[in-house]
Amino acid sequence: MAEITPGGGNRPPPNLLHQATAGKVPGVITATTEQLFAMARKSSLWTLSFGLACCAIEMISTYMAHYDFDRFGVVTWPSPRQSDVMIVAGTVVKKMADPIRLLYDQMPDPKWVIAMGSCATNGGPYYRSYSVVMGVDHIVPVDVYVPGCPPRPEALLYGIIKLQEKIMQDAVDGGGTG
Amino acid sequence: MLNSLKGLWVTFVSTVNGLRDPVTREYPSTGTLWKRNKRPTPVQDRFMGFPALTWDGEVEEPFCTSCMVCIRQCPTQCMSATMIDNPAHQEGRSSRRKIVESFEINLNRCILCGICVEVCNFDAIVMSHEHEMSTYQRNGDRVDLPALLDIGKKFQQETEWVPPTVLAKQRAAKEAGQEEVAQDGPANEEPAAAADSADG
Amino acid sequence: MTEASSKIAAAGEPMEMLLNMGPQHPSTHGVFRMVLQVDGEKILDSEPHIGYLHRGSEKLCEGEQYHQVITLFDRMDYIANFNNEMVYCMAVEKLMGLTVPERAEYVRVILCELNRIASHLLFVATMGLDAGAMTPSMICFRGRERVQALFEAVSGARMMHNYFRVGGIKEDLPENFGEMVGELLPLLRADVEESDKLLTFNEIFLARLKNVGAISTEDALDYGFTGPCLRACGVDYDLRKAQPYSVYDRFEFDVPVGLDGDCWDRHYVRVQEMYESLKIVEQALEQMAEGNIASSLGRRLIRPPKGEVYVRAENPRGELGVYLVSDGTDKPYRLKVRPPSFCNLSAIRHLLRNTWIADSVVILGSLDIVLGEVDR
Amino acid sequence: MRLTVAEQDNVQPAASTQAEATQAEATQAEATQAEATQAEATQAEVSAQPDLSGLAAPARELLNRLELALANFHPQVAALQDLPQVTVMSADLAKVCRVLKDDPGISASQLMCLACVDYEEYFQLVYMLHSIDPEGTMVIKADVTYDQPKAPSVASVWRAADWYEREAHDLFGVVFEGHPDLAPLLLYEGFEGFPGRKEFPFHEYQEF
Amino acid sequence: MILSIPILAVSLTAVFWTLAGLLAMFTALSVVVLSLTWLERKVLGRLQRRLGPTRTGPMGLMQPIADAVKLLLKEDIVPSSSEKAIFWLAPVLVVIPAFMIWVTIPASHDAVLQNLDLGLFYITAIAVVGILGLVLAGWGSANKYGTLGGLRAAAQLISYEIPIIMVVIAVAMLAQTLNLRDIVDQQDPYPYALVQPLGLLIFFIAGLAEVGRTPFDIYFAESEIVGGPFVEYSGAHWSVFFLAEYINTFAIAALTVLLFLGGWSGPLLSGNWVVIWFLVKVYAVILVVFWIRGTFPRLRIDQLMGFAWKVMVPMSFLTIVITAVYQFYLWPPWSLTLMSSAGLVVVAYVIYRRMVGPANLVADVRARQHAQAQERALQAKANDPARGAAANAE
Repeated sequence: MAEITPGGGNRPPPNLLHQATAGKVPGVITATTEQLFAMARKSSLWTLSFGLACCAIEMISTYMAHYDFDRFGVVTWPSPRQSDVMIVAGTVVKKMADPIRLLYDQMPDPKWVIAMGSCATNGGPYYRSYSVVMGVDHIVPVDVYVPGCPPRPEALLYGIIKLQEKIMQDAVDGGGTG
Repeated sequence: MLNSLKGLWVTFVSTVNGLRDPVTREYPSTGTLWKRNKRPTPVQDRFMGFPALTWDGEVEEPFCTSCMVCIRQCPTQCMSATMIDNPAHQEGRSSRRKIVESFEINLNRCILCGICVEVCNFDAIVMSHEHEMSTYQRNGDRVDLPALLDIGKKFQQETEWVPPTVLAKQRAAKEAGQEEVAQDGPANEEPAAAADSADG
Repeated sequence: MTEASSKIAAAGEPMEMLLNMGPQHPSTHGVFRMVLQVDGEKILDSEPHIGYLHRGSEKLCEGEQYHQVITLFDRMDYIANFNNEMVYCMAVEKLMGLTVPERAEYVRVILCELNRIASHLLFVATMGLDAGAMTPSMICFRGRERVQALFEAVSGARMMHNYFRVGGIKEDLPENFGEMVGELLPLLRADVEESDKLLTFNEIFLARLKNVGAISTEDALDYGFTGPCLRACGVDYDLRKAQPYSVYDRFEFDVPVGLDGDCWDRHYVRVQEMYESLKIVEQALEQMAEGNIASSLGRRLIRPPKGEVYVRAENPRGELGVYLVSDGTDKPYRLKVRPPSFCNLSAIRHLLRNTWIADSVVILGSLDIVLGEVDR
Repeated sequence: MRLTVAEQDNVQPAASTQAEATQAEATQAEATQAEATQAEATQAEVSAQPDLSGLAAPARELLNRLELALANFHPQVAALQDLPQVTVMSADLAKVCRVLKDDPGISASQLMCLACVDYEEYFQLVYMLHSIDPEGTMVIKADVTYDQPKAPSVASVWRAADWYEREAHDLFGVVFEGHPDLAPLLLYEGFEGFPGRKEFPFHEYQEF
Repeated sequence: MILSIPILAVSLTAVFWTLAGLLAMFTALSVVVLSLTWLERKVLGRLQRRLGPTRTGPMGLMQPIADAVKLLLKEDIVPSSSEKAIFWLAPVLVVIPAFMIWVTIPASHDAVLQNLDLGLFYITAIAVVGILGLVLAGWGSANKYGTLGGLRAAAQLISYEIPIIMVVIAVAMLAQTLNLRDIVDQQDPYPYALVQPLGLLIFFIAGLAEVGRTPFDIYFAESEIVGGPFVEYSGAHWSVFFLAEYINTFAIAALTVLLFLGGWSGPLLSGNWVVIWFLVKVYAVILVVFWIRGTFPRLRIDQLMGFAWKVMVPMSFLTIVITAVYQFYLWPPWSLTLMSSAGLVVVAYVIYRRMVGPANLVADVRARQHAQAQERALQAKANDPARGAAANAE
């Protein structure tokens, strides 16, 4: 098996932060209005202050001085009516499923969902539990999955950057909103 | 009243400090436009990022023999692997009789506990420093063998990784007061006794 | 509307209103829900609902091997991970009759006390946020971030460490641990002092918290209060002093107590505890023996003898008890956790009676609940 | 220093160091201790001679007081590692707890923990009580049948029991008679089965 | 007075200029609001040793624009259970008075849309209308948090309206006019802040309450009633509230400057350039507002109301009384300063008593702590040899 050549295969894109900013933002002059709107949207992602479990602590850490989510224009609002992004940070329990769906429905379009941590992605360490929903995408559509248990604040910031990329890409593709 | 004024003073001092020296690490990159620091938030040496497989540079093959210990011990059952006979062993280049054919880890499931590394008898798996792996798909971080080896190689290069068994040998040698440090291939001997002690 | 809340409605008079707080509410510290029966701004009665984070950890523990259970314990009280791991390891060790190497005990104590500080810092942060001040939270998280960086250097993870093992710890401390902690402690003390100065004696903060949510000692005992919440009522009881486990009998520290058992006392006791924990860490660093590295059972499968054990220890939120039944196999037969904030929270209905809506937030905050532990 | 664990099943039996240090009576040979631990482990079956070697002097004294106070309820005394343990009939639970709380020599002011254990043929309710003034922790156990799991509620003795009993009712289906409101606490309404019981299966999840 | 002229009599040019002026005012205020949101996030960031927005434009300067664009493009949800008409009307009722106040606030001697002789009267009259909007918003959205927030807003704003009006009357008595331009002119040698410090304090505190700034942000307390009257509003509707809130903050700061800090008077500049002085002063006041926001927790509603009726209202009466005495006997100005300062001391003392009253127990706790610590230290000393021996043995 000496032939195993690195490269190829089902691999994640090699982690590249600068991708986030470089080359993806259209020049202001040539941008369509849709892209301009997308630029405004991605710079002002207000999140629903909504923590479920362990990941919520790392999410709060991300808001605080060391990582400062505010730099990305991300601020938190208590009411779903004023928020654009729902960061599902933690284990989604069956009892909590209905409230999450309700919150999602209450958010105005365009809206996005980030599943933070392995519990919200697919049940994580609680995959054998009788009361845990195996991933929040059974309840609401998810745009970005941030792996980790819990993800470091940097990982969440990277997730936000990925979401920003996605918003821009959707605008370029002429796709709808969130 | 007095304490409120004291509080105002505290925040004022904090502001002055904040102007001089904010604690924020600017995540994607810091520094000025012409001098960017790519990794503004370095992780600690022991940081446990996502698991990755290591590459034996001497024999040019993975360390992993697919013995399934880590797979059985994983609390989230996020790995799978298959094993084949090692052609290099028949040629006499390698001491590993069996070797990994395919290996898959669902990093979205991984809880970064490090148990797999702990139970591995072949130095084959490490917790790399990789942690930024957001995807757009559920289970989009299901990575297979080449990718795992890639991450592992990167980790090995970055940290100048030495297999833990070699480290243990070195330490033992140091404690025994020997001058020479064992540098040979790490996994040449099969720690068979330990291998079956770990599974239930 | 659940059955319980409709019951309140049936009993209530037309002037009264039911206010649903949670499970998503900025100040319910996770997914706690309470249905308040209010008359204007006054709370007449309340109906707490938990279980929005019930993940079945106790049941899952029965399906995991002994060393895998540690990962679940990390995630129960997810703010005081080291303390949780420690109680579980102590339980299994006691069942197996193991003694832990002295150095490992010191390592455990240092990490647990630092974790206690981190946990209390989070408490002060949320207390500030509940009362409406946002800057203390930033200061506290600054300190917390420092502690977490140290944890990462030691265990490789910021929160879910999986570092303590039955019989010891996973691996020895990094070589420069002493210097790292030496650097950390003054900075941490400065952060604690800064938040203390900004918040604790602020007049508005005092007015919001003093004489709010007071509970008498008898009631507190009746509800099973432990930890800082009990000490705020004036009961001088700390397991680290009363039944010293690990190496806690070798340190000098005070047990801060309050007077009235109100929200401010709960806050104050915790702030003082942070200073005491700093003292303990300093002493432990001095006393820690070199050489003899902290060992564990290694990769061996843990298979304790048949038996039962109940072990408890002083966690940041109170007494964490673990009742462990072993049937001699490699998996626990039954593992029951006595979560401190579960008991503390059960008094919420009593505490909320005849308070203001704004008080409900600070009262809940002052109990310092962690839903992961309440619901398990 | 690696601990030398000779044989996985024959780990050195429990004899907590603390107890060893303080206990004057700890003069028994190790072999007898091991045997005693074996007996203690099979606690559920009433052992003829309870092994009290794990108890320190204060705990033993507390056990004596317990035995005295509960003389009317046919207590079976034993030791749970270093804690005194009393087994009573489940029908007497409420009365027993009331006695323990009011007895000035014991004054169990706090209900620390209520654990329910499913031994497949019967449930065991385990009450951890704690008193602060004469300091001590004690364990009260009572068995309830599997078919009709019923026990008197102690919520009127300690209010802390309220949620514990609701939890046990949720997860094990034990009915606590006299409890004000046994509504589901942790589970949602309409959950079928009792997930704490051994017969309740683990959720099957197939990722691969 | 433009409002009193019959429409038909107005010439086209006058209409044009009025419209142009209104447009200029609207634009200027919008820019001001954008700058304020940016400033607030930056200032709070620096206060907390972080950076605030940095990634949207240089120094995050484009951040407010991005926010505004995004908010305008958001879906505008009208909850099905709400009273539709009221739900739509409420933001309008809040924002129009906020703009109307600015018709008569001068930024310099000439930079004023319409200098009314009854300017102060007009402002106090208009400002009350906004309260109605908040109550309607809370009630119309059919949300219990909203209702609570609306009622809290009504109680709070009406209570604090009284001290504000009282202080305004005191200032008018000093200046003998209600015309803001004349009031600024009257402050030529020394601003009224020196003459009437008590008035300044009351006006500033009540002003903070009037615009719902920390520590008086009770009617949209995020940690209690999740945004109060605005809880159901989204998108453009919500941004209208946001706009009104910041315009009001700016107005209170401007009034503080005009009434007490000498308006646009300042050295070095002359002509219309004095607007710069005005802006500098206003932004300075706003910085203080942000500073307070970054420092203090929030009061409770009963404490807030008690503070209004038991401290602020009596003290504002006192302000009027001492001003009247001063005016009647024509004492020298420093006498008023003296009296006012005395009043200031009284306020400070009352605040101290009211707020610290419960805190007096704190001293007991501390004493007890101290005693315990000492006792422990003594005990520890007594036990020390034994402890040392034990440690050695191990």
